[in-house]
Amino acid sequence: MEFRSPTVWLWLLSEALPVAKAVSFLQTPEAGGLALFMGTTRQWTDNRETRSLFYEAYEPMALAEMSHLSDEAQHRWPIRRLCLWHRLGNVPPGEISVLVGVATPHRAEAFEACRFLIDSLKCQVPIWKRETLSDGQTVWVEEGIPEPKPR
Amino acid sequence: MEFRSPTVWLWLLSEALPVAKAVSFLQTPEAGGLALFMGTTRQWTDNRETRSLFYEAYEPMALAEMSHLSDEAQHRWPIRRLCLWHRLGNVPPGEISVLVGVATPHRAEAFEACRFLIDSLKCQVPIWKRETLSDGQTVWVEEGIPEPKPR
Amino acid sequence: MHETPYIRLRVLLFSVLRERIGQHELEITLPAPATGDHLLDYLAQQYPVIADYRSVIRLAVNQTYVPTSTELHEKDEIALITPVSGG
Amino acid sequence: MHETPYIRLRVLLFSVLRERIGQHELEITLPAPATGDHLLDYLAQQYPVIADYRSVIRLAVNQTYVPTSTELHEKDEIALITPVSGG
Repeated sequence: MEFRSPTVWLWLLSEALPVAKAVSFLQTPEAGGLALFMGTTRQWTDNRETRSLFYEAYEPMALAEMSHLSDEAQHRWPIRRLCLWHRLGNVPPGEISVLVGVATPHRAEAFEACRFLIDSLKCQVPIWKRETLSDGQTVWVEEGIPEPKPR
Repeated sequence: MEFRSPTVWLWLLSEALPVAKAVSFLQTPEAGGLALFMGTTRQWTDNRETRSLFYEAYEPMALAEMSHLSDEAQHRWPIRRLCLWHRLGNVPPGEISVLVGVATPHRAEAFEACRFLIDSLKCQVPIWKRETLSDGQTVWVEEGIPEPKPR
Repeated sequence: MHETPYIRLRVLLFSVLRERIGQHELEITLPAPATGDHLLDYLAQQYPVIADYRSVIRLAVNQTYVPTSTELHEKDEIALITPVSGG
Repeated sequence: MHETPYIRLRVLLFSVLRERIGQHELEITLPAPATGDHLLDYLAQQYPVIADYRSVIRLAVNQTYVPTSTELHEKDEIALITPVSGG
Protein backbone atom coordinates (compact mmCIF):
# COMPACT_ATOMS: atom_id res chain seq x y z
CA MET A 1 0.00 0.00 0.00
CA GLU A 2 1.21 3.46 -0.80
CA PHE A 3 0.37 7.11 -0.44
CA ARG A 4 2.27 9.65 -2.43
CA SER A 5 1.95 13.41 -2.78
CA PRO A 6 4.55 15.87 -4.12
CA THR A 7 6.01 16.17 -0.62
CA VAL A 8 5.05 13.01 1.31
CA TRP A 9 5.67 9.37 0.44
CA LEU A 10 4.29 6.61 2.69
CA TRP A 11 4.86 3.04 1.58
CA LEU A 12 4.40 -0.52 2.80
CA LEU A 13 6.15 -2.89 0.42
CA SER A 14 7.34 -6.48 0.35
CA GLU A 15 10.67 -6.12 -1.37
CA ALA A 16 14.01 -4.39 -0.79
CA LEU A 17 13.55 -0.65 -0.19
CA PRO A 18 14.83 1.42 -3.11
CA VAL A 19 16.91 3.82 -1.00
CA ALA A 20 18.22 5.86 -3.93
CA LYS A 21 14.62 6.70 -4.88
CA ALA A 22 13.98 7.97 -1.36
CA VAL A 23 17.05 10.20 -1.52
CA SER A 24 16.01 11.63 -4.91
CA PHE A 25 12.53 12.27 -3.57
CA LEU A 26 13.91 14.04 -0.49
CA GLN A 27 16.35 16.30 -2.36
CA THR A 28 14.90 19.75 -2.97
CA PRO A 29 16.35 23.25 -3.27
CA GLU A 30 14.00 24.28 -0.45
CA ALA A 31 15.92 22.20 2.08
CA GLY A 32 19.38 22.46 3.60
CA GLY A 33 19.30 19.36 5.77
CA LEU A 34 18.20 15.85 5.01
CA ALA A 35 18.10 13.25 7.77
CA LEU A 36 17.55 9.62 7.02
CA PHE A 37 17.17 6.72 9.41
CA MET A 38 17.15 3.11 8.31
CA GLY A 39 16.51 0.14 10.55
CA THR A 40 18.31 -3.02 9.51
CA THR A 41 18.08 -6.61 10.65
CA ARG A 42 20.85 -7.12 13.17
CA GLN A 43 22.33 -10.61 13.15
CA TRP A 44 23.59 -10.78 16.71
CA THR A 45 22.00 -9.65 19.98
CA ASP A 46 24.50 -10.65 22.63
CA ASN A 47 24.90 -14.37 21.96
CA ARG A 48 21.60 -14.86 20.16
CA GLU A 49 21.71 -15.11 16.41
CA THR A 50 18.84 -13.84 14.27
CA ARG A 51 18.43 -15.67 10.99
CA SER A 52 15.76 -13.30 9.72
CA LEU A 53 12.88 -11.07 10.73
CA PHE A 54 9.38 -11.36 9.33
CA TYR A 55 7.13 -8.28 9.43
CA GLU A 56 3.34 -8.39 9.43
CA ALA A 57 1.10 -5.32 9.29
CA TYR A 58 -2.51 -4.38 9.67
CA GLU A 59 -1.96 -2.62 6.40
CA PRO A 60 -4.74 -0.03 6.02
CA MET A 61 -4.42 1.05 9.64
CA ALA A 62 -0.61 1.08 9.43
CA LEU A 63 -0.82 3.45 6.47
CA ALA A 64 -3.39 5.59 8.31
CA GLU A 65 -1.15 5.80 11.41
CA MET A 66 1.87 6.65 9.26
CA SER A 67 -0.20 9.43 7.75
CA HIS A 68 -1.10 10.77 11.22
CA LEU A 69 2.57 10.77 12.20
CA SER A 70 3.47 12.55 8.99
CA ASP A 71 0.82 15.20 9.68
CA GLU A 72 2.02 15.68 13.23
CA ALA A 73 5.66 16.00 12.15
CA GLN A 74 4.68 18.54 9.49
CA HIS A 75 2.79 20.48 12.11
CA ARG A 76 5.80 20.60 14.43
CA TRP A 77 8.67 21.15 12.00
CA PRO A 78 9.08 22.98 8.67
CA ILE A 79 9.26 19.78 6.65
CA ARG A 80 9.72 20.10 2.88
CA ARG A 81 9.82 16.38 2.06
CA LEU A 82 9.00 13.30 4.11
CA CYS A 83 9.41 9.56 3.43
CA LEU A 84 8.11 6.83 5.72
CA TRP A 85 8.57 3.37 4.30
CA HIS A 86 8.30 -0.08 5.89
CA ARG A 87 9.15 -3.40 4.35
CA LEU A 88 6.86 -6.38 5.08
CA GLY A 89 7.58 -10.11 4.92
CA ASN A 90 11.07 -11.54 5.41
CA VAL A 91 14.02 -9.22 5.95
CA PRO A 92 17.39 -11.03 6.15
CA PRO A 93 20.35 -9.74 8.22
CA GLY A 94 21.88 -6.51 6.94
CA GLU A 95 18.80 -5.57 4.93
CA ILE A 96 16.62 -2.55 5.61
CA SER A 97 13.18 -2.94 7.20
CA VAL A 98 12.27 0.70 7.74
CA LEU A 99 13.29 4.00 6.21
CA VAL A 100 12.43 7.43 7.60
CA GLY A 101 13.61 10.52 5.77
CA VAL A 102 12.93 14.21 6.16
CA ALA A 103 14.22 17.31 4.44
CA THR A 104 14.03 20.64 6.25
CA PRO A 105 15.65 24.08 5.83
CA HIS A 106 18.12 23.49 8.72
CA ARG A 107 19.74 20.40 10.17
CA ALA A 108 18.53 20.47 13.79
CA GLU A 109 14.90 20.18 12.74
CA ALA A 110 15.72 17.36 10.30
CA PHE A 111 17.28 15.31 13.11
CA GLU A 112 14.41 16.04 15.50
CA ALA A 113 11.67 15.21 13.02
CA CYS A 114 13.43 12.04 11.88
CA ARG A 115 13.87 10.87 15.46
CA PHE A 116 10.26 11.68 16.30
CA LEU A 117 9.01 9.71 13.30
CA ILE A 118 10.98 6.52 13.96
CA ASP A 119 10.29 6.60 17.71
CA SER A 120 6.56 7.15 17.13
CA LEU A 121 6.37 4.56 14.38
CA LYS A 122 7.76 1.98 16.77
CA CYS A 123 5.05 2.78 19.35
CA GLN A 124 2.03 3.49 17.18
CA VAL A 125 2.04 1.82 13.82
CA PRO A 126 0.43 -1.66 13.81
CA ILE A 127 3.34 -3.66 12.46
CA TRP A 128 4.78 -6.68 14.25
CA LYS A 129 7.98 -8.63 13.77
CA ARG A 130 8.58 -12.31 14.21
CA GLU A 131 12.17 -13.34 14.72
CA THR A 132 13.58 -16.59 13.35
CA LEU A 133 16.54 -17.70 15.42
CA SER A 134 19.52 -19.70 14.19
CA ASP A 135 17.94 -22.95 15.43
CA GLY A 136 14.79 -22.31 13.40
CA GLN A 137 12.66 -21.33 16.41
CA THR A 138 10.38 -18.37 15.87
CA VAL A 139 9.31 -15.77 18.40
CA TRP A 140 7.12 -12.66 18.12
CA VAL A 141 9.26 -9.81 19.36
CA GLU A 142 7.90 -8.24 22.56
CA GLU A 143 5.55 -11.18 22.98
CA GLY A 144 4.42 -11.35 26.60
CA ILE A 145 5.18 -7.71 27.43
CA PRO A 146 4.87 -6.52 30.16
CA GLU A 147 4.85 -9.84 32.05
CA PRO A 148 5.75 -12.93 30.06
CA LYS A 149 3.79 -16.00 31.08
CA PRO A 150 5.40 -19.21 29.95
CA ARG A 151 2.78 -21.48 28.48
CA MET B 1 41.51 12.71 -1.13
CA GLU B 2 40.22 9.57 0.45
CA PHE B 3 40.76 7.22 3.36
CA ARG B 4 39.03 3.89 3.35
CA SER B 5 39.16 0.93 5.74
CA PRO B 6 36.66 -1.92 6.03
CA THR B 7 34.63 0.16 8.51
CA VAL B 8 35.48 3.83 7.87
CA TRP B 9 35.24 5.82 4.66
CA LEU B 10 36.41 9.47 4.60
CA TRP B 11 36.27 11.26 1.28
CA LEU B 12 36.77 14.71 -0.21
CA LEU B 13 35.57 14.69 -3.80
CA SER B 14 34.66 17.19 -6.50
CA GLU B 15 31.63 15.53 -8.01
CA ALA B 16 28.14 14.47 -6.98
CA LEU B 17 28.25 12.20 -3.92
CA PRO B 18 27.31 8.60 -4.79
CA VAL B 19 24.76 8.17 -1.98
CA ALA B 20 23.82 4.60 -2.89
CA LYS B 21 27.46 3.58 -2.40
CA ALA B 22 27.44 5.09 1.08
CA VAL B 23 24.29 3.17 1.98
CA SER B 24 25.76 -0.11 0.71
CA PHE B 25 28.94 0.54 2.67
CA LEU B 26 26.98 1.28 5.86
CA GLN B 27 24.75 -1.80 5.66
CA THR B 28 26.03 -4.62 7.83
CA PRO B 29 24.44 -7.48 9.77
CA GLU B 30 26.23 -6.14 12.87
CA ALA B 31 24.07 -3.03 12.94
CA GLY B 32 20.40 -2.41 13.62
CA GLY B 33 20.31 1.35 13.07
CA LEU B 34 21.74 3.45 10.31
CA ALA B 35 21.56 7.23 10.52
CA LEU B 36 22.47 9.39 7.59
CA PHE B 37 22.65 13.16 7.36
CA MET B 38 23.08 15.03 4.12
CA GLY B 39 23.53 18.76 3.78
CA THR B 40 22.14 20.23 0.59
CA THR B 41 22.41 23.63 -1.01
CA ARG B 42 19.31 25.56 -0.02
CA GLN B 43 18.11 27.99 -2.67
CA TRP B 44 16.30 30.48 -0.45
CA THR B 45 17.27 31.97 2.92
CA ASP B 46 14.44 34.35 3.71
CA ASN B 47 14.41 36.55 0.63
CA ARG B 48 17.98 35.91 -0.44
CA GLU B 49 18.49 33.52 -3.31
CA THR B 50 21.59 31.33 -3.50
CA ARG B 51 22.64 30.46 -7.02
CA SER B 52 25.32 28.02 -5.87
CA LEU B 53 27.85 27.25 -3.15
CA PHE B 54 31.55 26.73 -3.77
CA TYR B 55 33.54 24.71 -1.23
CA GLU B 56 37.28 25.03 -0.69
CA ALA B 57 39.30 22.83 1.67
CA TYR B 58 42.73 22.65 3.19
CA GLU B 59 42.59 19.10 1.97
CA PRO B 60 45.21 17.12 3.92
CA MET B 61 44.25 18.78 7.18
CA ALA B 62 40.53 18.39 6.42
CA LEU B 63 41.05 14.66 5.97
CA ALA B 64 43.13 14.52 9.17
CA GLU B 65 40.43 16.33 11.15
CA MET B 66 37.74 14.08 9.72
CA SER B 67 39.83 11.16 10.86
CA HIS B 68 40.07 12.60 14.40
CA LEU B 69 36.30 13.05 14.49
CA SER B 70 35.81 9.50 13.28
CA ASP B 71 38.14 8.23 16.01
CA GLU B 72 36.35 10.23 18.67
CA ALA B 73 32.93 9.03 17.53
CA GLN B 74 34.15 5.43 17.54
CA HIS B 75 35.46 5.92 21.04
CA ARG B 76 32.11 7.25 22.28
CA TRP B 77 29.64 4.99 20.45
CA PRO B 78 29.67 1.36 19.26
CA ILE B 79 30.02 2.28 15.62
CA ARG B 80 30.16 -0.54 13.06
CA ARG B 81 30.43 1.60 9.92
CA LEU B 82 31.12 5.29 9.41
CA CYS B 83 31.06 7.50 6.31
CA LEU B 84 32.15 11.13 6.28
CA TRP B 85 32.16 12.66 2.84
CA HIS B 86 32.39 16.24 1.66
CA ARG B 87 32.03 17.57 -1.83
CA LEU B 88 34.36 20.38 -2.98
CA GLY B 89 33.93 22.92 -5.77
CA ASN B 90 30.51 24.09 -6.96
CA VAL B 91 27.36 22.59 -5.48
CA PRO B 92 24.13 23.82 -7.12
CA PRO B 93 20.79 24.11 -5.26
CA GLY B 94 19.27 20.79 -4.20
CA GLU B 95 22.57 18.92 -4.50
CA ILE B 96 24.41 17.33 -1.59
CA SER B 97 27.56 18.93 -0.16
CA VAL B 98 28.14 16.71 2.87
CA LEU B 99 27.15 13.20 3.86
CA VAL B 100 27.55 11.72 7.34
CA GLY B 101 26.49 8.14 7.94
CA VAL B 102 26.86 5.76 10.86
CA ALA B 103 25.66 2.25 11.54
CA THR B 104 25.34 1.08 15.15
CA PRO B 105 23.58 -1.79 16.93
CA HIS B 106 20.74 0.45 18.19
CA ARG B 107 19.12 3.58 16.84
CA ALA B 108 19.70 6.08 19.67
CA GLU B 109 23.47 5.81 19.31
CA ALA B 110 23.23 6.13 15.51
CA PHE B 111 21.38 9.45 15.84
CA GLU B 112 23.77 10.72 18.51
CA ALA B 113 26.92 9.81 16.62
CA CYS B 114 25.58 11.23 13.36
CA ARG B 115 24.65 14.49 15.04
CA PHE B 116 28.02 14.70 16.77
CA LEU B 117 29.86 14.18 13.50
CA ILE B 118 28.02 16.82 11.47
CA ASP B 119 28.09 19.37 14.31
CA SER B 120 31.82 18.79 14.88
CA LEU B 121 32.62 18.81 11.18
CA LYS B 122 31.05 22.24 10.89
CA CYS B 123 33.24 23.58 13.71
CA GLN B 124 36.50 21.80 13.15
CA VAL B 125 37.16 20.69 9.61
CA PRO B 126 38.99 23.31 7.50
CA ILE B 127 36.47 23.66 4.70
CA TRP B 128 34.97 26.98 3.66
CA LYS B 129 32.03 27.88 1.48
CA ARG B 130 31.61 30.81 -0.82
CA GLU B 131 28.07 31.68 -1.76
CA THR B 132 27.12 33.00 -5.17
CA LEU B 133 23.94 35.05 -4.94
CA SER B 134 21.32 35.47 -7.67
CA ASP B 135 22.90 38.79 -8.77
CA GLY B 136 26.28 37.11 -9.26
CA GLN B 137 27.85 38.60 -6.10
CA THR B 138 29.99 36.22 -4.08
CA VAL B 139 30.47 36.14 -0.33
CA TRP B 140 32.45 33.83 1.96
CA VAL B 141 29.95 32.46 4.44
CA GLU B 142 30.69 33.66 8.00
CA GLU B 143 33.16 36.17 6.64
CA GLY B 144 33.74 38.85 9.23
CA ILE B 145 32.64 36.80 12.22
CA PRO B 146 32.41 37.83 15.01
CA GLU B 147 32.30 41.52 14.03
CA PRO B 148 31.99 42.28 10.34
CA LYS B 149 34.00 45.32 9.24
CA PRO B 150 32.87 46.72 5.92
CA ARG B 151 35.90 47.54 3.80
CA MET C 1 -40.65 -4.20 15.84
CA HIS C 2 -38.01 -3.74 18.51
CA GLU C 3 -34.23 -3.51 18.47
CA THR C 4 -32.33 -6.81 18.29
CA PRO C 5 -30.74 -7.53 21.66
CA TYR C 6 -27.56 -8.95 20.07
CA ILE C 7 -24.87 -7.62 17.78
CA ARG C 8 -22.50 -9.59 15.59
CA LEU C 9 -18.91 -8.34 15.45
CA ARG C 10 -15.94 -9.13 13.21
CA VAL C 11 -12.67 -8.97 15.08
CA LEU C 12 -9.32 -8.91 13.24
CA LEU C 13 -6.31 -10.67 14.76
CA PHE C 14 -2.63 -10.19 14.02
CA SER C 15 0.78 -11.37 15.10
CA VAL C 16 0.84 -13.60 18.17
CA LEU C 17 -2.96 -13.62 18.61
CA ARG C 18 -3.54 -14.69 15.02
CA GLU C 19 -0.86 -17.35 15.31
CA ARG C 20 -1.97 -18.79 18.67
CA ILE C 21 -5.68 -18.72 17.90
CA GLY C 22 -5.03 -19.95 14.38
CA GLN C 23 -7.46 -17.53 12.71
CA HIS C 24 -7.05 -14.02 11.39
CA GLU C 25 -10.65 -13.08 12.04
CA LEU C 26 -13.29 -13.98 14.64
CA GLU C 27 -17.08 -13.68 14.39
CA ILE C 28 -18.46 -12.80 17.81
CA THR C 29 -22.06 -12.29 18.98
CA LEU C 30 -22.58 -10.15 22.09
CA PRO C 31 -25.63 -8.75 23.90
CA ALA C 32 -26.24 -5.15 22.81
CA PRO C 33 -25.16 -2.54 23.67
CA ALA C 34 -21.55 -3.77 23.80
CA THR C 35 -18.34 -1.87 24.50
CA GLY C 36 -14.74 -2.80 23.83
CA ASP C 37 -14.46 -3.96 27.43
CA HIS C 38 -17.41 -6.34 27.02
CA LEU C 39 -15.79 -7.75 23.90
CA LEU C 40 -12.40 -8.19 25.58
CA ASP C 41 -13.98 -9.79 28.66
CA TYR C 42 -15.78 -12.27 26.47
CA LEU C 43 -12.71 -13.05 24.33
CA ALA C 44 -10.49 -13.45 27.40
CA GLN C 45 -12.86 -16.18 28.65
CA GLN C 46 -12.76 -17.99 25.32
CA TYR C 47 -9.08 -17.64 24.44
CA PRO C 48 -6.36 -17.96 27.09
CA VAL C 49 -3.87 -16.04 24.91
CA ILE C 50 -6.19 -13.04 24.92
CA ALA C 51 -6.43 -13.27 28.70
CA ASP C 52 -2.61 -13.29 28.84
CA TYR C 53 -2.34 -10.19 26.67
CA ARG C 54 -5.48 -8.47 27.93
CA SER C 55 -3.60 -5.75 29.83
CA VAL C 56 -1.53 -4.72 26.83
CA ILE C 57 -4.04 -5.08 24.01
CA ARG C 58 -5.11 -1.81 22.40
CA LEU C 59 -8.42 -1.68 20.58
CA ALA C 60 -8.79 -0.25 17.09
CA VAL C 61 -12.16 0.51 15.55
CA ASN C 62 -12.26 1.41 11.88
CA GLN C 63 -8.47 1.62 11.84
CA THR C 64 -8.19 4.08 14.70
CA TYR C 65 -7.10 3.45 18.29
CA VAL C 66 -10.05 3.95 20.66
CA PRO C 67 -10.60 3.61 24.43
CA THR C 68 -11.94 0.18 25.42
CA SER C 69 -15.04 1.93 26.81
CA THR C 70 -16.11 2.72 23.22
CA GLU C 71 -19.45 1.28 22.15
CA LEU C 72 -19.22 -1.14 19.23
CA HIS C 73 -21.51 -1.45 16.22
CA GLU C 74 -22.18 -4.23 13.76
CA LYS C 75 -20.36 -2.75 10.78
CA ASP C 76 -17.30 -1.64 12.71
CA GLU C 77 -13.90 -3.01 11.70
CA ILE C 78 -12.52 -4.08 15.06
CA ALA C 79 -8.91 -5.12 15.62
CA LEU C 80 -6.94 -6.26 18.66
CA ILE C 81 -3.53 -4.62 18.68
CA THR C 82 -0.88 -6.33 20.81
CA PRO C 83 2.32 -4.33 21.46
CA VAL C 84 3.65 -3.35 18.07
CA SER C 85 7.25 -4.05 17.04
CA GLY C 86 7.79 -2.47 13.66
CA GLY C 87 10.95 -0.63 12.77
CA MET D 1 79.25 28.72 14.13
CA HIS D 2 76.23 30.18 15.85
CA GLU D 3 72.47 29.82 15.30
CA THR D 4 70.92 31.98 12.58
CA PRO D 5 68.86 34.75 14.20
CA TYR D 6 66.07 34.51 11.57
CA ILE D 7 63.70 31.81 10.40
CA ARG D 8 61.82 31.61 7.12
CA LEU D 9 58.24 30.39 7.29
CA ARG D 10 55.72 29.27 4.67
CA VAL D 11 52.18 30.25 5.56
CA LEU D 12 49.17 28.77 3.75
CA LEU D 13 46.09 30.90 3.13
CA PHE D 14 42.55 29.83 2.32
CA SER D 15 39.12 31.24 1.73
CA VAL D 16 38.71 34.94 2.39
CA LEU D 17 42.39 35.48 3.30
CA ARG D 18 43.60 33.82 0.12
CA GLU D 19 41.11 35.81 -1.92
CA ARG D 20 41.77 39.21 -0.33
CA ILE D 21 45.54 38.85 -0.23
CA GLY D 22 45.56 37.30 -3.69
CA GLN D 23 48.05 34.55 -2.80
CA HIS D 24 47.60 31.06 -1.41
CA GLU D 25 50.97 31.04 0.28
CA LEU D 26 53.23 33.63 1.93
CA GLU D 27 56.97 33.45 2.60
CA ILE D 28 57.75 35.24 5.86
CA THR D 29 61.06 35.88 7.63
CA LEU D 30 60.95 36.48 11.37
CA PRO D 31 63.54 36.88 14.14
CA ALA D 32 64.06 33.54 15.91
CA PRO D 33 62.67 32.17 18.12
CA ALA D 34 59.19 32.96 16.78
CA THR D 35 55.78 31.87 18.06
CA GLY D 36 52.40 31.87 16.36
CA ASP D 37 51.63 35.15 18.10
CA HIS D 38 54.77 36.77 16.65
CA LEU D 39 53.78 35.58 13.20
CA LEU D 40 50.20 36.84 13.55
CA ASP D 41 51.38 40.22 14.90
CA TYR D 42 53.67 40.60 11.94
CA LEU D 43 51.05 39.53 9.39
CA ALA D 44 48.39 41.78 10.95
CA GLN D 45 50.71 44.75 10.35
CA GLN D 46 51.29 43.79 6.73
CA TYR D 47 47.78 42.73 5.73
CA PRO D 48 44.70 44.62 6.95
CA VAL D 49 42.46 41.61 6.29
CA ILE D 50 44.54 39.56 8.73
CA ALA D 51 44.19 42.32 11.32
CA ASP D 52 40.41 42.20 10.78
CA TYR D 53 40.27 38.46 11.28
CA ARG D 54 43.04 38.26 13.88
CA SER D 55 40.69 37.46 16.78
CA VAL D 56 39.05 34.53 15.00
CA ILE D 57 42.01 33.03 13.15
CA ARG D 58 43.09 29.62 14.43
CA LEU D 59 46.62 28.47 13.78
CA ALA D 60 47.44 25.06 12.32
CA VAL D 61 50.95 23.67 12.31
CA ASN D 62 51.58 20.52 10.32
CA GLN D 63 47.83 20.10 9.80
CA THR D 64 46.93 20.25 13.48
CA TYR D 65 45.33 23.09 15.42
CA VAL D 66 47.82 24.54 17.94
CA PRO D 67 47.78 27.38 20.48
CA THR D 68 49.18 30.61 19.08
CA SER D 69 51.90 30.48 21.76
CA THR D 70 53.46 27.52 19.93
CA GLU D 71 57.02 28.04 18.72
CA LEU D 72 57.41 27.79 14.95
CA HIS D 73 60.18 26.07 12.98
CA GLU D 74 61.43 26.47 9.43
CA LYS D 75 60.00 23.25 8.03
CA ASP D 76 56.60 23.59 9.65
CA GLU D 77 53.51 23.70 7.45
CA ILE D 78 51.70 26.70 8.89
CA ALA D 79 48.13 27.61 7.97
CA LEU D 80 45.79 30.40 9.03
CA ILE D 81 42.30 29.02 9.59
CA THR D 82 39.46 31.55 9.52
CA PRO D 83 36.08 30.35 10.81
CA VAL D 84 35.23 27.25 8.84
CA SER D 85 31.91 26.84 7.06
CA GLY D 86 31.82 23.35 5.64
CA GLY D 87 28.72 21.20 5.74
